[in-house]
Amino acid sequence: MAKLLDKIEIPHDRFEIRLSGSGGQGMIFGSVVLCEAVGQSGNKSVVQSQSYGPEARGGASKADVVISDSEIYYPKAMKLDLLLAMTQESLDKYFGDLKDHGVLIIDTSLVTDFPTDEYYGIEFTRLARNEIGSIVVANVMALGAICALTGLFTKEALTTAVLARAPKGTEDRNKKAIEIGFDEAMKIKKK
Amino acid sequence: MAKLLDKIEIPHDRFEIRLSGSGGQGMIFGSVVLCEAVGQSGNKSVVQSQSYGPEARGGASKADVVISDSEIYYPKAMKLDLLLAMTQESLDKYFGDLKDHGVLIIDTSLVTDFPTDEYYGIEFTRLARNEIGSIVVANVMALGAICALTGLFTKEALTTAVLARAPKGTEDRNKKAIEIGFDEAMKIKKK
Amino acid sequence: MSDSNQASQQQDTTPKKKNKYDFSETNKPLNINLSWCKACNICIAMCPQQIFEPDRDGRPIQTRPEDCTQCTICWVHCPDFCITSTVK
Amino acid sequence: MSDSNQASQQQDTTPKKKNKYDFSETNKPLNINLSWCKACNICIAMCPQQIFEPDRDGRPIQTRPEDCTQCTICWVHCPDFCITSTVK
Amino acid sequence: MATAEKQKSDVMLDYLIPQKKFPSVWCPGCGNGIVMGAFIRAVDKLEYDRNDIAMVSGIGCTSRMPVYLDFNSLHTMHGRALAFATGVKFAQPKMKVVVITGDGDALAIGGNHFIHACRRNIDITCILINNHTYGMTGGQGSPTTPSDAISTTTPFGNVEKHFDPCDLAKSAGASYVARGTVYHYPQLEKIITAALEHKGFSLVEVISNCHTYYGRLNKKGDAPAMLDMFKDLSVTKAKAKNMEQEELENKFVIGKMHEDNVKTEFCDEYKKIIDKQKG
Amino acid sequence: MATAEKQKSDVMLDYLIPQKKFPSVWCPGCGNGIVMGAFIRAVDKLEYDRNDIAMVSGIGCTSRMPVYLDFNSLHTMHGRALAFATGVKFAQPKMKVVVITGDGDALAIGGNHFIHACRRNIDITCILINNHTYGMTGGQGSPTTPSDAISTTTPFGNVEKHFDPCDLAKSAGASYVARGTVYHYPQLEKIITAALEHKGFSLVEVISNCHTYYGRLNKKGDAPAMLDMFKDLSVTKAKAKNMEQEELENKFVIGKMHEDNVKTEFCDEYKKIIDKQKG
Amino acid sequence: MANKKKKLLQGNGACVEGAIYSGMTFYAGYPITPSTEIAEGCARLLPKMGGRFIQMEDEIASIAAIIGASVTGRKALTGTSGPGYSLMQESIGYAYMTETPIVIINVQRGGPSTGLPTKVGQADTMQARWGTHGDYNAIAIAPSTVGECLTETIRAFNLAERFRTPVTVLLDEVMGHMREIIEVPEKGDHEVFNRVKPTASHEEFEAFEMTENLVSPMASYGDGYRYNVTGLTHDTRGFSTNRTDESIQKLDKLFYKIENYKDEIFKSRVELVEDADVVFISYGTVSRAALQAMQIARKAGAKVGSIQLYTIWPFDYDMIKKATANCKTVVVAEMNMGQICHEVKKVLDPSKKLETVQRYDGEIITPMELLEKLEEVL
Amino acid sequence: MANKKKKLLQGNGACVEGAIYSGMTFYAGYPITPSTEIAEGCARLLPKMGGRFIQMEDEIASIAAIIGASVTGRKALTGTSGPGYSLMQESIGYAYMTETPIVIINVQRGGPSTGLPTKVGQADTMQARWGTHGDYNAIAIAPSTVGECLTETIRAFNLAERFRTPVTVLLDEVMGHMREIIEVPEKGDHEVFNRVKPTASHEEFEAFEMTENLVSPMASYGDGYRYNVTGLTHDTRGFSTNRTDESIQKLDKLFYKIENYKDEIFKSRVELVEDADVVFISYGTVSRAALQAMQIARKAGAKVGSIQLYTIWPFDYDMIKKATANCKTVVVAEMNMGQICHEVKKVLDPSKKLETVQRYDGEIITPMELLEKLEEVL
Ligand SMILES: Cc1ncc(C[n+]2csc(CCOP(=O)(O)OP(=O)(O)O)c2C)c(N)n1
Ligand SMILES: Cc1ncc(C[n+]2csc(CCOP(=O)(O)OP(=O)(O)O)c2C)c(N)n1
Ligand code: SF4
Ligand code: SF4
Ligand code: SF4
Ligand code: SF4
Ligand code: SF4
Ligand code: SF4
Ligand SMILES: [Mg+2]
Ligand SMILES: [Mg+2]
Repeated sequence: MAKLLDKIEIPHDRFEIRLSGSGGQGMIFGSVVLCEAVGQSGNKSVVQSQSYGPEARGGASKADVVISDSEIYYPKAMKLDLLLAMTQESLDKYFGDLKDHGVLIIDTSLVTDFPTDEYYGIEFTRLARNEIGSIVVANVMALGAICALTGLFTKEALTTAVLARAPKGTEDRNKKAIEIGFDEAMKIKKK
Repeated sequence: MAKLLDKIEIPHDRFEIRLSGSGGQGMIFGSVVLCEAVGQSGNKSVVQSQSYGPEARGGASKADVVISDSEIYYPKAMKLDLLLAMTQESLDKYFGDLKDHGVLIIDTSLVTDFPTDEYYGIEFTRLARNEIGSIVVANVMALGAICALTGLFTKEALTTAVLARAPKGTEDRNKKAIEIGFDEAMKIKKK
Repeated sequence: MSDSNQASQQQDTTPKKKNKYDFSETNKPLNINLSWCKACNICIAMCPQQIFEPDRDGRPIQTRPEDCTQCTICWVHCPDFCITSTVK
Repeated sequence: MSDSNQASQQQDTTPKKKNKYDFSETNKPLNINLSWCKACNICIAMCPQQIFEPDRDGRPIQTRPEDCTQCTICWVHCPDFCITSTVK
Repeated sequence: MATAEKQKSDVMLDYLIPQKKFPSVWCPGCGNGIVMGAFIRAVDKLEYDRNDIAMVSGIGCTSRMPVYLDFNSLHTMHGRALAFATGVKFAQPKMKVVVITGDGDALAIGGNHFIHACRRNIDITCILINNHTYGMTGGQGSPTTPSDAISTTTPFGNVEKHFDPCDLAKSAGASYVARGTVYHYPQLEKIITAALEHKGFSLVEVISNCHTYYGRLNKKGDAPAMLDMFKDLSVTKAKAKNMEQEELENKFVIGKMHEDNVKTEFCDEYKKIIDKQKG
Repeated sequence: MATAEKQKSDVMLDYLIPQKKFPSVWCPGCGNGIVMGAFIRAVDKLEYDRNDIAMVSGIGCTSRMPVYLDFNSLHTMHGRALAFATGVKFAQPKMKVVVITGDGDALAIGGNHFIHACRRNIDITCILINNHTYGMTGGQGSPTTPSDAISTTTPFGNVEKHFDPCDLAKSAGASYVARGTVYHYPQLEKIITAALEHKGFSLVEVISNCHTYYGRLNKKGDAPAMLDMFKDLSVTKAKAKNMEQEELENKFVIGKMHEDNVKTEFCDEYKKIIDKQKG
Repeated sequence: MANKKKKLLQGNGACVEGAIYSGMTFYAGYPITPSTEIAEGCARLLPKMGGRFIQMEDEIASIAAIIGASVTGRKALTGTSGPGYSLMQESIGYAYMTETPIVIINVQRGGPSTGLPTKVGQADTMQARWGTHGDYNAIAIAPSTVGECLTETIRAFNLAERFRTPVTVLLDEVMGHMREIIEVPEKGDHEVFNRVKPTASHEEFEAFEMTENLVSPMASYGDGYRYNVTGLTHDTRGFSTNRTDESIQKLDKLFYKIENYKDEIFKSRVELVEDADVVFISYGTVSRAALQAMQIARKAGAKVGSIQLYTIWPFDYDMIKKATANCKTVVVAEMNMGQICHEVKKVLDPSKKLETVQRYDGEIITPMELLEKLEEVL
Repeated sequence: MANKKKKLLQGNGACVEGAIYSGMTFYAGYPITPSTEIAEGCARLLPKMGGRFIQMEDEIASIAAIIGASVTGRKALTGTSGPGYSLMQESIGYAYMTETPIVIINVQRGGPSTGLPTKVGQADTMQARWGTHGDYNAIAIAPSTVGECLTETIRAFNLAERFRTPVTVLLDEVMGHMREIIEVPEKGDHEVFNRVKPTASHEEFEAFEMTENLVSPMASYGDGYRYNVTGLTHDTRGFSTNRTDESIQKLDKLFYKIENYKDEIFKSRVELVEDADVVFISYGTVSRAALQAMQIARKAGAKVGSIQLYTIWPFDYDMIKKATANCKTVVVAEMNMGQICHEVKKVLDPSKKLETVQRYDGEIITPMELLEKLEEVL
């Protein structure tokens, strides 16, 4: 019974997300918030995992989230359904893990080389700096975009989840970031 | 092939000795000296072992010596060829390990109950106190007796071995103890 | 082991001579549990009144009981708790 | 990494104004290995002459080189050994 | 009994475990028994409920002590008594926790737990019997073996320096520190009593005799001779103040070395956190 | 170079291992780098042969230092650096053995080796970078974390007391003890130099910044702010003499704390035994 | 969050919740990656419920402290990783000998030695059985999801208290740091076993009584049962002994109190082995890859089954024998150079092929690697 | 004594002589019964030959010190017993990882925990293989006579230096304290292996070079090869790495440098197995009882053979398989509750009966017990 490998396919009920960027960009935070948003929006299973160690202190950073309606066996991503790349380095490193026609979201303010034409480009960092005055919320803005592009969770759930974890005093900034991210994504999604 | 146990016998080339007494009587020292005396007197294998631990600090004390012309397998006594018992307690405890017609040497100054008539009784402690003025040499005196009764080693070898290990200044006492032990044993041996 | 325990009643004797306690020869100042005694010689050496002498095995005998001042030295220094006072 | 290494020769200039060293604008008092710099801000904060200003990424730029007294403070406190003196 | 002025002589027997075989395994004349007596008489005077006393020890001749006594006794591993005791005390602060330990147990393998128990100022009384050697294993050098002394592992004389356990405890943070000897009995009982009454970490170092090994190897004589030696070599804290460092070289300074009744105690402080977080 | 009066600025580069990737793994502004600079400049001035320098460390951010330097470097296990170093030094006394360690490494898990190395007065220089926390594992409390300070394991404030490492070292037997900070550079290099030149066990405690954890959790600001704080909180030994205990509570007394040039050194003393026994 | 009964937790955090659910009120530990979040969680949560957290000076002190706490009647926990677990070995032996219930969570990283501190491994499996000197019988269990981190920690405490013995929970770095949304159990959802206390009078009380099930009721210090606890071989009263009969009795007690009740301890998840040609055997995180691979392979028409061990020690040889009876090939997958595969070998019918998939580079075994192995053996 | 070349020595003393014969000049240790005479012997003898003895503050410090000494080029030794061996486990892992040759003599007593400090046991056998965390390959050997204490200690040093790895010599209390008259070897009587030193230049030097036999030449501190030693997983230059390929390479090196040269390490004494119905398998002191029982049984007409293991780890499965090929029953005799018998089981043909004689009461197995077992199985 050879050629097993030719016949296999990854179960359709898994949705695999990777948030990737540099150490300071809050990818872990983003993934945790994403899990909580998904958790609120129904009865899905969610697993989050992250690269740990030296990488967590500066350098590249990634966090994986797997979402499913049924029991999640393997907890890490096998073939990504969605990749968020906030830097060129992370895009280069992880693009190969994205499945054909998977959702690719790129921070086009920091990336210049694109391995494909099939992506959603939003200038998260530039928008965060210019519209909100702080690049720290670029990650939350990206979550707004993911919300719009996938419908995995509602904007309300996302807002609740973000506000529950974000420091006091940053509520407005975060809310605004979600809105911008969501709206920018809706624009390009419609196209 | 049942009844193996009925057919077995302990190899004849083993000679098993146990020196037993109380903690302060120098049985370990005696056994070490005995080994060295045997070692000098030819090409025999010798193994010494002793009870260790709390017993070594007061209480009963024993040391076993196995002597053979060939390789000694089992290092402890299986069935004693010779038992030296310096106290009643040690006699009671170990007499059962002595083989039929094995050599039994008893310090008759300290023992009152005898499990058999077949023994060599010498008042080592009394002789040591009265003739030498120190009961400490009773063990060496017993070695003199063992020398005479077994011929496992020469009196000269014994003397050399004792003097090599005994503290300076005790040479004469020890020599005298060997002589007395040897002579007393010769007396009863002849009987 | 029984020789270690409870002995005579306390006697409100008035001091006689240099000693406020009175010990007749049958009423020794101390109970000594010889079955626990290891003949370490401490009590014998430390008693300021030199009450003790060693027996053949080195254990204390009260040879001069009448001089005991109940100073406690022997019993607090006995490492094997052999000595108790007969004075309550 | 090459920007960290050996630069101008030592020049036996006599002190001018308050500073005994003379740094023309092209001849900065310090070599700064920006590829090792982590933008910790220590040199910038500690320089008594306030020679530095941070660039966009927080790394030091020598904006007032002429005032450097070669006091050593910046280079001994740089935790990443980025700063070396051009004065030999 | 706590009111009786006179030293009761038979109080000991009440605290020995009936199931245990007496006399102890200790050598004739071993100072451990004297310290045990002082400890018991102190406990008895203080009228502690023995159900609430946990006596914790490590491994060594000294550490055998709890086994003979009618308390909650925890005979642990070599060097670890204070770590176990910290668990007992912190888990059940109502207990009176007493650690009995040797110089090897407390200061060699157990040195780290020693300084950390001091640092935390946890309410444990530690009685350290310093006989300047490892008695149980047969007379090896210990962290308190004097320089040049002979032991089975320093056959040519000890080249190491020794700790001053009291000094070490004080600088590590202990809030009561005292030293006694097995010769100076009334004082010994007094400082043990004071240590037990002290709130916080208390150390009583007791200079004791292992004539069997340390004494024999260094020609210090038998038990009575060693006790005599302790008498000769001891100097009270008060006297020592006026003596030169050199004069004090081989002396034992005895008495209370340090007391701090202001320092807060570990379990108390933690209790405050619980109260705040729970409430 | 040792003769050049002026501080050379590029001497460091000569001692960094070419094979290693720079900059270091340390956080931006971590004081470890400053101490490393002071150490290297001291070594360079003293003109030691680097083949004869063994640099030994445990585990922690601090303990990564040897890995960057061109010596014989031994990056050991958490807490054990001084025990390894003792082996290295005693086995090969011609080597200059330097231990670089953190407050957790030296004083928590490694506390016992610390006091015993002090006690033996073995000729090792120990540079202890005290950043008041476990940097590498993310900001837990350490034996030098001040009372009431926040760490990830003391989220409601630290209820424990902290060691004074210098005091502890001194009472354990170290013969040279000094304290510096990463702010006070020239002095830092000076005491490291003196420690290296000292025969016997020398300790240099360096107050340093872990702004990433200790600083952040306790709102002490970034690296420059913490260095500034060290300036404000430091008091020289001389000044401290005239200050009350309370005034000194949260201060860092800096300078040489203790020096004893008479005390014999462990390897030297053992050498005498060898000479006697061999001869 | 909306649904009150759910929580997003890391594996390490779930262990803390499980322990607290079990009634754990005492934690002593020393930080070490990747277990530190267990300590940090206890530091935060315990005082809120009157429990106590202490960071000790090292791992040896930590386990000593929890043994001390357990003797006073508390359920006590420590968490660590390889280097700390190695340091604890002497004390673990003391807990065996004194029959003191404690739970140790070992969040495994890459070894040996300092190894790969931030990466994953499963190479302390044999150590959990044989790490300390002397003879004893060990219990070690391994969860594979965050939810199981909670429930298996409860099980660990139940086993520790039921058998009066130390129990090791083997996590790994991935498991410890992974987050999942899990249900927070309410009182009554899970059984909690509390240690049996003595009813005898103080005079009659034997601390190490030979009961029918070989587990002696355990008195707490302060309860009025003054007794002796020692690491020396001891008799039923807790007094040290050198007697051969008593020594044998003690060691038999340690061994058979577990051996005789293995069935209470065993736990495994056996899936689709009846018709399987190939059966995976795995534990911990790897089991998730195995189940995944099985699911994928089944869809592709391959007959694959899976055995997941929740109880590692004592090892369930009979179950393995039974569950592999019909297959042709067994594939043991573990993140080490081969540990549990040797146990499987002891019992596997020689007619069957034993294959292994092993990783020891700090990364977890992927379903794809297992599928490749399937391709090879099918 | 008359014959200069003979000496009455304890097993512990013979180990000291063997170590010194091997060139050991550094001992660090902490006293523990029943190994203390090793330390005491070294304290006495080493300074006479310029060697160094240090009593450290504990066992952890002791093994750390000998690793430090070994790195400077000295052959270094420590001796201990169960509790100390457990404490050393973390550091033993460090020695594996850093490939530092050291020899540890574990004179086994009754365990677990403090157990029976003055009595005999063989229950640290599995620990010698699996005691520290992570993956590695272990060498452990066991003498059975005082003479072998000397020669096997030499072998231990040779293996340690040849394979750059820690080696454990497993004695037991009886062996350590027993005295026999043995020949004191002269120079040249036994081969002494000295570690291979590098010849490369400092620049080219790779401290953990992948050589053909996987053992890298070892530079001594002070030799001019300045290099980095770390317990982190590291590359061939000794720098820590997180890379999967380098991690695998390192662990494979640790494992296969021994695995591939097992034949150099194996040593056993196989007697009269060809025609034997029953074969004893044993090691250490017990082998002497087995040989005695075999001798007695043969005289009585029973066909009995004996396999004595001198090398315990790595375990010689092939030899066991071969040497038991003709027999009907195997009797594994050991002073524990069953450790090596499990290894035998892995390889024994299922058609043969596996029987055991086990003692764990602090006394040694006697020939009579073995003869009784023979009576039962013959
Ligand atoms: C881990 C460990 N190492 C070593 C020993 C052996 N050992 C038992 S007692 C002891 C020393 C005891 O010395 P000390 O604490 O001074 O007590 P003493 O016997 O002198 O009262 C040692 C080394 C042990 N039991 N456990
Ligand atoms: C046996 C062991 N326990 C715990 C750890 C985890 N650990 C690594 S570094 C460290 C603390 C480091 O603190 P410190 O020594 O102060 O160094 P810093 O990182 O602050 O420089 C700990 C607990 C370990 N590696 N090994
Ligand atoms: S009480 Fe005092 S006087 Fe009386 S016997 Fe004892 S020591 Fe002597
Ligand atoms: S002090 Fe006690 S043990 Fe010693 S001789 Fe006196 S009664 Fe006997
Ligand atoms: S040397 Fe002094 S003055 Fe010059 S830049 Fe540096 S800190 Fe400023
Ligand atoms: S001190 Fe060094 S690392 Fe920090 S900003 Fe200045 S140059 Fe950069
Ligand atoms: S060996 Fe020393 S410490 Fe131990 S009981 Fe004897 S005298 Fe006391
Ligand atoms: S965590 Fe703290 S100690 Fe570690 S490198 Fe960062 S600042 Fe330095
Ligand atoms: Mg002692
Ligand atoms: Mg620190």
